[in-house]
Amino acid sequence: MTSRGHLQPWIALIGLFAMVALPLDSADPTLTLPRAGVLGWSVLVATALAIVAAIRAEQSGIAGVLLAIAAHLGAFVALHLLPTVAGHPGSGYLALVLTSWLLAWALVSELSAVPRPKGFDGLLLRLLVPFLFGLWLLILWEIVVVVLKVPSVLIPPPSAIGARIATSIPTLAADFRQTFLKAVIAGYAIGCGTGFLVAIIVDRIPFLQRGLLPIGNLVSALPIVGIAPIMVMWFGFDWPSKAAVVVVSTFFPMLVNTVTGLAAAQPMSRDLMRTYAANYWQTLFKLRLPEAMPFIFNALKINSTLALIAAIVAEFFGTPIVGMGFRISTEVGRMNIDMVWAEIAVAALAGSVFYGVVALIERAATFWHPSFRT
Amino acid sequence: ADPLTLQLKWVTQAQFAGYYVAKEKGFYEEEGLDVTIKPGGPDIAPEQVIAGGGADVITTWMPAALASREKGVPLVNIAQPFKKSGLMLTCRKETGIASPADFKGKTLGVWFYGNEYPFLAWMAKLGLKTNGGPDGVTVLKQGFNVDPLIQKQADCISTMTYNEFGQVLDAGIPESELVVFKYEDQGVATLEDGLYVMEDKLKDPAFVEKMAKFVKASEKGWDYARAHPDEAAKIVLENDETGAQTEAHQKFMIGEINKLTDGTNGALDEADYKRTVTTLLSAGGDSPVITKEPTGAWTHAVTDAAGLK
Amino acid sequence: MSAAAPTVRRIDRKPGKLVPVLVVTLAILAIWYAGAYWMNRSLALDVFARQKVVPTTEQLVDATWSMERPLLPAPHQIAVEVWKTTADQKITSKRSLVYHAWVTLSATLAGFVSGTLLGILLAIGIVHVASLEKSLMPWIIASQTIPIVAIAPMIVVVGYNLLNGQLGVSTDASRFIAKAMISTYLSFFPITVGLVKGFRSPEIMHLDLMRTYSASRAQTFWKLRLPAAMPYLFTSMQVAIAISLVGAIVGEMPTGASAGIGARLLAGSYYGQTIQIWSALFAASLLAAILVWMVGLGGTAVVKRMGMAR
Amino acid sequence: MAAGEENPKADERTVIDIRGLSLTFETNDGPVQALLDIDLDVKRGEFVSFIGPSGCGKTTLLRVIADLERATGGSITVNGVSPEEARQNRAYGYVFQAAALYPWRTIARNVALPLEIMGLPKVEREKRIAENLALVDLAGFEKKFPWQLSGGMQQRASIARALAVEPELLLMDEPFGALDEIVRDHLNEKLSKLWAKTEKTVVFVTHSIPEAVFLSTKIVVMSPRPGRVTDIIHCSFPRHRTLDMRETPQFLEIAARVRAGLRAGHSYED
Amino acid sequence: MAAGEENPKADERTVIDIRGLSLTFETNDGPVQALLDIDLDVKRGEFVSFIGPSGCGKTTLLRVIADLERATGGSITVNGVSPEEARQNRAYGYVFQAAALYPWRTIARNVALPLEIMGLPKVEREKRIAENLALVDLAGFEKKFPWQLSGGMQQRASIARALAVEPELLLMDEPFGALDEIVRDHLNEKLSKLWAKTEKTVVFVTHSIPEAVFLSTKIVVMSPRPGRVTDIIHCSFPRHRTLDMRETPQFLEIAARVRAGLRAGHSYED
Ligand SMILES: Nc1ncnc2c1ncn2[C@@H]1O[C@H](COP(=O)(O)OP(=O)(O)OP(=O)(O)O)[C@@H](O)[C@H]1O
Ligand SMILES: Nc1ncnc2c1ncn2[C@@H]1O[C@H](COP(=O)(O)OP(=O)(O)OP(=O)(O)O)[C@@H](O)[C@H]1O
Ligand SMILES: Cc1ncc(C[n+]2csc(CCO)c2C)c(N)n1
Ligand SMILES: [Mg+2]
Ligand SMILES: [Mg+2]
Repeated sequence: MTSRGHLQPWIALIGLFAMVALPLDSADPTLTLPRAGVLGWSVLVATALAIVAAIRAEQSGIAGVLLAIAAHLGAFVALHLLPTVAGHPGSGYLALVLTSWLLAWALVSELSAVPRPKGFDGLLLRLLVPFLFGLWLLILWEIVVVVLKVPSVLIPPPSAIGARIATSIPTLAADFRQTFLKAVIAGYAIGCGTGFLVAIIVDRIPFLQRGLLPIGNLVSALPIVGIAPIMVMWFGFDWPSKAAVVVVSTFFPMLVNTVTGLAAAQPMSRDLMRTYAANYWQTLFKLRLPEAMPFIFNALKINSTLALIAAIVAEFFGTPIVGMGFRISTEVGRMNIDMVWAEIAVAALAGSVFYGVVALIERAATFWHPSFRT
Repeated sequence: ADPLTLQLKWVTQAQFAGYYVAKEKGFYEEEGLDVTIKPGGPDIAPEQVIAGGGADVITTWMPAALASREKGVPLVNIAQPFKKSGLMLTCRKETGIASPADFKGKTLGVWFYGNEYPFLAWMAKLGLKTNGGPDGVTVLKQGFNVDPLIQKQADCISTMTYNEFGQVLDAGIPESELVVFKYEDQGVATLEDGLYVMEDKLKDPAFVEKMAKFVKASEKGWDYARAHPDEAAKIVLENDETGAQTEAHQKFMIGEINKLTDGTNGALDEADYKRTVTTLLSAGGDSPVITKEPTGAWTHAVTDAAGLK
Repeated sequence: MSAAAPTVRRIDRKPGKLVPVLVVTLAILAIWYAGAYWMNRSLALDVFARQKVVPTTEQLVDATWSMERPLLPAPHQIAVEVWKTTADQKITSKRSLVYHAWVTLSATLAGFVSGTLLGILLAIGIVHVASLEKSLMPWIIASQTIPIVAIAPMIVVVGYNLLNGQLGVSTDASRFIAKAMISTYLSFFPITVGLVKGFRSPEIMHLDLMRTYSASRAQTFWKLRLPAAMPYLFTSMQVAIAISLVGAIVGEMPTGASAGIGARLLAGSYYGQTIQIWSALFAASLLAAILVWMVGLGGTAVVKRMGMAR
Repeated sequence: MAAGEENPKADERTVIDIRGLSLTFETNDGPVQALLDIDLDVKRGEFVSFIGPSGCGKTTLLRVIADLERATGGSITVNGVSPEEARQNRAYGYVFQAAALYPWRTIARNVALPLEIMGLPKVEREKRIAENLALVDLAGFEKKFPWQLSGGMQQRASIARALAVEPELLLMDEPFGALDEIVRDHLNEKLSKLWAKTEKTVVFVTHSIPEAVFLSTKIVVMSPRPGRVTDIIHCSFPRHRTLDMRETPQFLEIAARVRAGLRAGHSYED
Repeated sequence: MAAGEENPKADERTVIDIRGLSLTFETNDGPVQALLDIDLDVKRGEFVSFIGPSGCGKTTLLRVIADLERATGGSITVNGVSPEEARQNRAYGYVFQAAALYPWRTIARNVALPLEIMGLPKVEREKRIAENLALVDLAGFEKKFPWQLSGGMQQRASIARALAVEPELLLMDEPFGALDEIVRDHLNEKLSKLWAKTEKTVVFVTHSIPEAVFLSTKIVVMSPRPGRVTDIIHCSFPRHRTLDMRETPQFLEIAARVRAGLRAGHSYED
């Protein structure tokens, strides 16, 4: 931990005073944290310790541990009190939430500044930061939705979504299989594959480069919404029509990126190949494709999320009665918004893992690129 | 004038002619109302819009309204301009379907998005499973149009008398090659296009008053549409922002719509309501539309105040 | 043999694009007509069967190329429809494709501009703030896996209704903003991903040079990272503007089918007007191609000005 | 921490003070010990050359001084503070072994780069650009892009860029590697004059023995695997030097000593 | 057209034949006359060095021979055919002024690159990689990536890459620029031996006068703006040369002549 002048602990100190003095419940001004029993007191003590540790900015993991304890104890108490204060939170409650959040934020900054150890610990640390970020997103979401009494048909609290996920595993699994394992994977492979091949063909045959690329651009931005019904018309209701939509929407990013990437080789590297009288394919495989890799992975990454969206959107236009898009569209109509969010959560998780896998492969395949060497 | 927003269930078409006519003909204005009509679409759940405060009153189908009510959006039916249901299942004759008994093993297109409840009730009544097994039916979520029937991807599809059925005919398939099953005839009809508002607002007499004016003027619009169908179709056409509607189709539609709005002055018939509830409760399945008999889901207060009895 | 004669080196005049484009277009048209025949054949045969005629080949071909609801319309049918909805209409008319294209275009551009700005800001943040990269990036990625159409109604309810219902913004403006928001949401992502890569692409030695000057982060950014990221930026922008258009079109659905190419597409689809769908699709693609091409042109100009093109 | 505490010898003229410095690179292929136990101090106004076989760690040592690489052991101060602080104080100018010009900037604007960063006014910038490009004989090439220049011209441009900063401490990594003898002699003389006139401190990496002897007040001979300092040779020529000095016996003697040290660092059996 | 028609002097031992060759670069800043009216022929087994001030066109001329640049006037043949055909016949190996190693390949695989392209079997490839890396003293660095090597080591890797091809004609653009004297002498000797043994033809760009004299059978002195050949000096030393030869009067005499020619190309008034 460096001695950068953090502002957060000082603000948290103000928060601490507010937590001590102000009421938790505007309907019951007598309820303050110090009067909320052992839990209330432990939050105050933990917060105070964490603030002291953070301000003194000591060289240690102790500050981090204290921050973690205080922030999450605070969150726990806030959630614990949530049913009591729903609809009429007091200023002390807000202070509790905001202070805990601030401490969590300080914790995330601390963790990000830690030099990453090697191996498994490093991986854990890498995952811990986004995990904390996401956890706090959910905590704040839960509190805001419940405290403001937002109707659950608009935005359900994460707890309701979690409960829904727990009770709907078989449905979610079936939908995942239909949409992700069939449509997305097939469409992604074919779309990226053809985009790549066409880029090579276009590169190989300058006539096509001049003739096809402008027209290719025409086809490029066909909106998913427009092609989905046509694909259903052509390929039927089941997943092939969804895969076709995925193909169309992943094709263009791959084409553009590959064409750009193939042009990225340094003049001197090209000259070297010329001196070997390397033929087109040798230059392609040994120089231009490696040099194009960062661009190609760029497309693969963008496409990994695009494919999922495309498949889900395509399912709005006629499907068998299974699939993530099907479920989302019908459950909106049934006002089961928690189920909609459950599907969204699955989609987000699947998409992030997909992206993460592509990113890992990228790191392994383009380790030499300056962006990974630093 | 007093502003008021109406959220429709579907795109601008003759299905909503009464409201557009009332607006164009100045019926709302006469009542001191400044009505904004928001067209809907497949992705708009009017129930969600009204819950978010985006509309004062919505049109929707009763099954969807009752489902929302259970989910915590307390919608109340204040008027029911549509007496009859226009929903039906249309099959190609060559598939060999002559009666509901022949559905077994066939592929049926159904609209979801809250419109599938009457269908599920019907299948439950017929004792057919809807999960694709050999002694049930295969259900497809049908898109916006009638292509699955024309392209033979489905044996039967859902159609509205006033809209999709006309499109099937337009596509060149004559009535003689079709078999139709009206939900109305199968005893599983549910109430369609009613007007719904949020329950808490009805506590305010001024709001009831305003709604009464709105319903009264709308009924006047529907009456006018029945009397002057061609003019009503033209009015709808003028209000269509997409510019995609054709006059011929809207004329056909208003003709059929008029058959459905005939026979009511806009006040909900309690018997129809009961039948709808019974049908929905019988639908069953693993995700029932409603699990218990709703209470307070409708009121006559508004129609009474509007003098529609 | 010798390389004699010309006195000036390499006047690389790029060969024109016209001829290849024409040839490729003709080839595509030919394939298209054949495809239209092949795909619509069974539908057309049904029609003849209904009329109890046995068609000649010529009649059959003719029928497949002039169906009202074909599986695949023939190119001339689309052309006629496009002509009818552009040249034959006042451009302010609701029946004019130009009018609808304009409605969509304005939202696309707004979304693209704000998406690009957002994307750039995020990329800058991610490259410069370690805690942002580590905590934000995974969630940016997750955000893109949320199916837009699923959140679109929420944007409508929370956004559009808030603007229109509670804040009293006019209906048209609310619709416009809601669409632009979806465009922004979709288009910032390729920009962020591409730019993060671009900002990190300078040679290590070039970064070291900046270190020796003890250049501030801002200086390193403006004088090194940004110029080095230019090729990445423009490639990403080409993808982003195409996606922006998709976003605007998607956004035209849940705001209540109104004006715009998306609404045209949907309306065409509700009423089974295949040809209308195709002409709207054609308009969308044309629009997209022009936009992508213009961004590309801008990119080339900038890169040339910077002296990076050789 | 102040330099003085750790190294009592350091006086106010000490610019660079290195004690027991080591550096190990981690590679896919196991660790590489690039520098081992280096001791060195450089006083204000000195001209110090590093010479040694290819791969012995000259560049790495220079980079440690410039805070481009962090040592894994030992201590180092620059101007009495850590290399990081020194860098932040813009204490030095650096010439890389490769030219490292930005391809999107013309030659003049490449030279302008550090001046822009230091916030010099435009007039002053242009004066310095013209001056320094003339110094390296690149007047007339202001508007060319780096790839339109020959290898040697690029290297000269990068020298001009470092000189334009007019730093107190100049770190130069084989600045004249790609230049022919004549230009090299010419620039050697110019650099020597500049140094004599301005009392700058220069740390210089070179492969050329005569160049090292001609320019330096102190020659550091290094040997590889691991990189160590094997000899430090003082040259007590007058501050103002001329090329003909290279024929003197004293010069040849020092050159011979350097050559011997250098040869010892190679494993050739000849 | 056959080379013989145009140039009656060319016999079957002529490898490179250049007549009245010129080259003008178009730049944003007006045309640059890089080469003007060059005449040169190189016979089989010759060792030809280009020497001249920075920017005089040495690299450009070498690139024209390698068909990396196209002349805008005059004629040139390589092995009796156009440079393009010669290149396609894989007539030569080329060492660039900068190392030009591919960052995604290890050192060994960088050397393997041309061998893969020529379709050599794996065993043969590995033999040549080991041999040539040893030749340039890089044994043990096979698995390192280019950015993990010092500047001089990178340059040696790129020399190994060119030698591994075992071409009849070697085009080398300042291959030893980043190397210290000892390594340089060492490699000079090795190259000279290799050349003496294999009867290869070498065209060599250098900045070092002793190097040029030691290695060459013919030294081409060039001068800049526009790039011209000002002198061609023949060195009639025996084919097998040793480093001590550099002390002979004959050697010093030739070196002096080259230095004079070189100085004439510079505009320094000293
Ligand atoms: N980034 C790096 N990763 C791993 N090893 C490195 C790295 N940089 C340098 N080395 C190794 O450190 C050693 C010293 O390298 P350095 O560049 O300092 O040599 P040098 O003396 O400058 O040589 P030259 O005269 O050839 O430029 C070499 O063995 C080299 O392989
Ligand atoms: N691509 C190019 N565009 C424009 N001008 C160029 C280009 N390449 C080289 N030149 C110019 O041609 C001239 C000769 O360059 P060349 O690289 O052949 O010099 P050189 O003799 O190899 O010099 P050095 O010893 O410094 O490497 C220079 O004036 C240079 O500016
Ligand atoms: C996705 C989708 N859902 C439902 C219908 C059926 N439909 C026809 S008219 C109408 C409005 C009812 O008031 C409805 C819902 C459709 N065509 N597409
Ligand atoms: Mg070095
Ligand atoms: Mg050169």
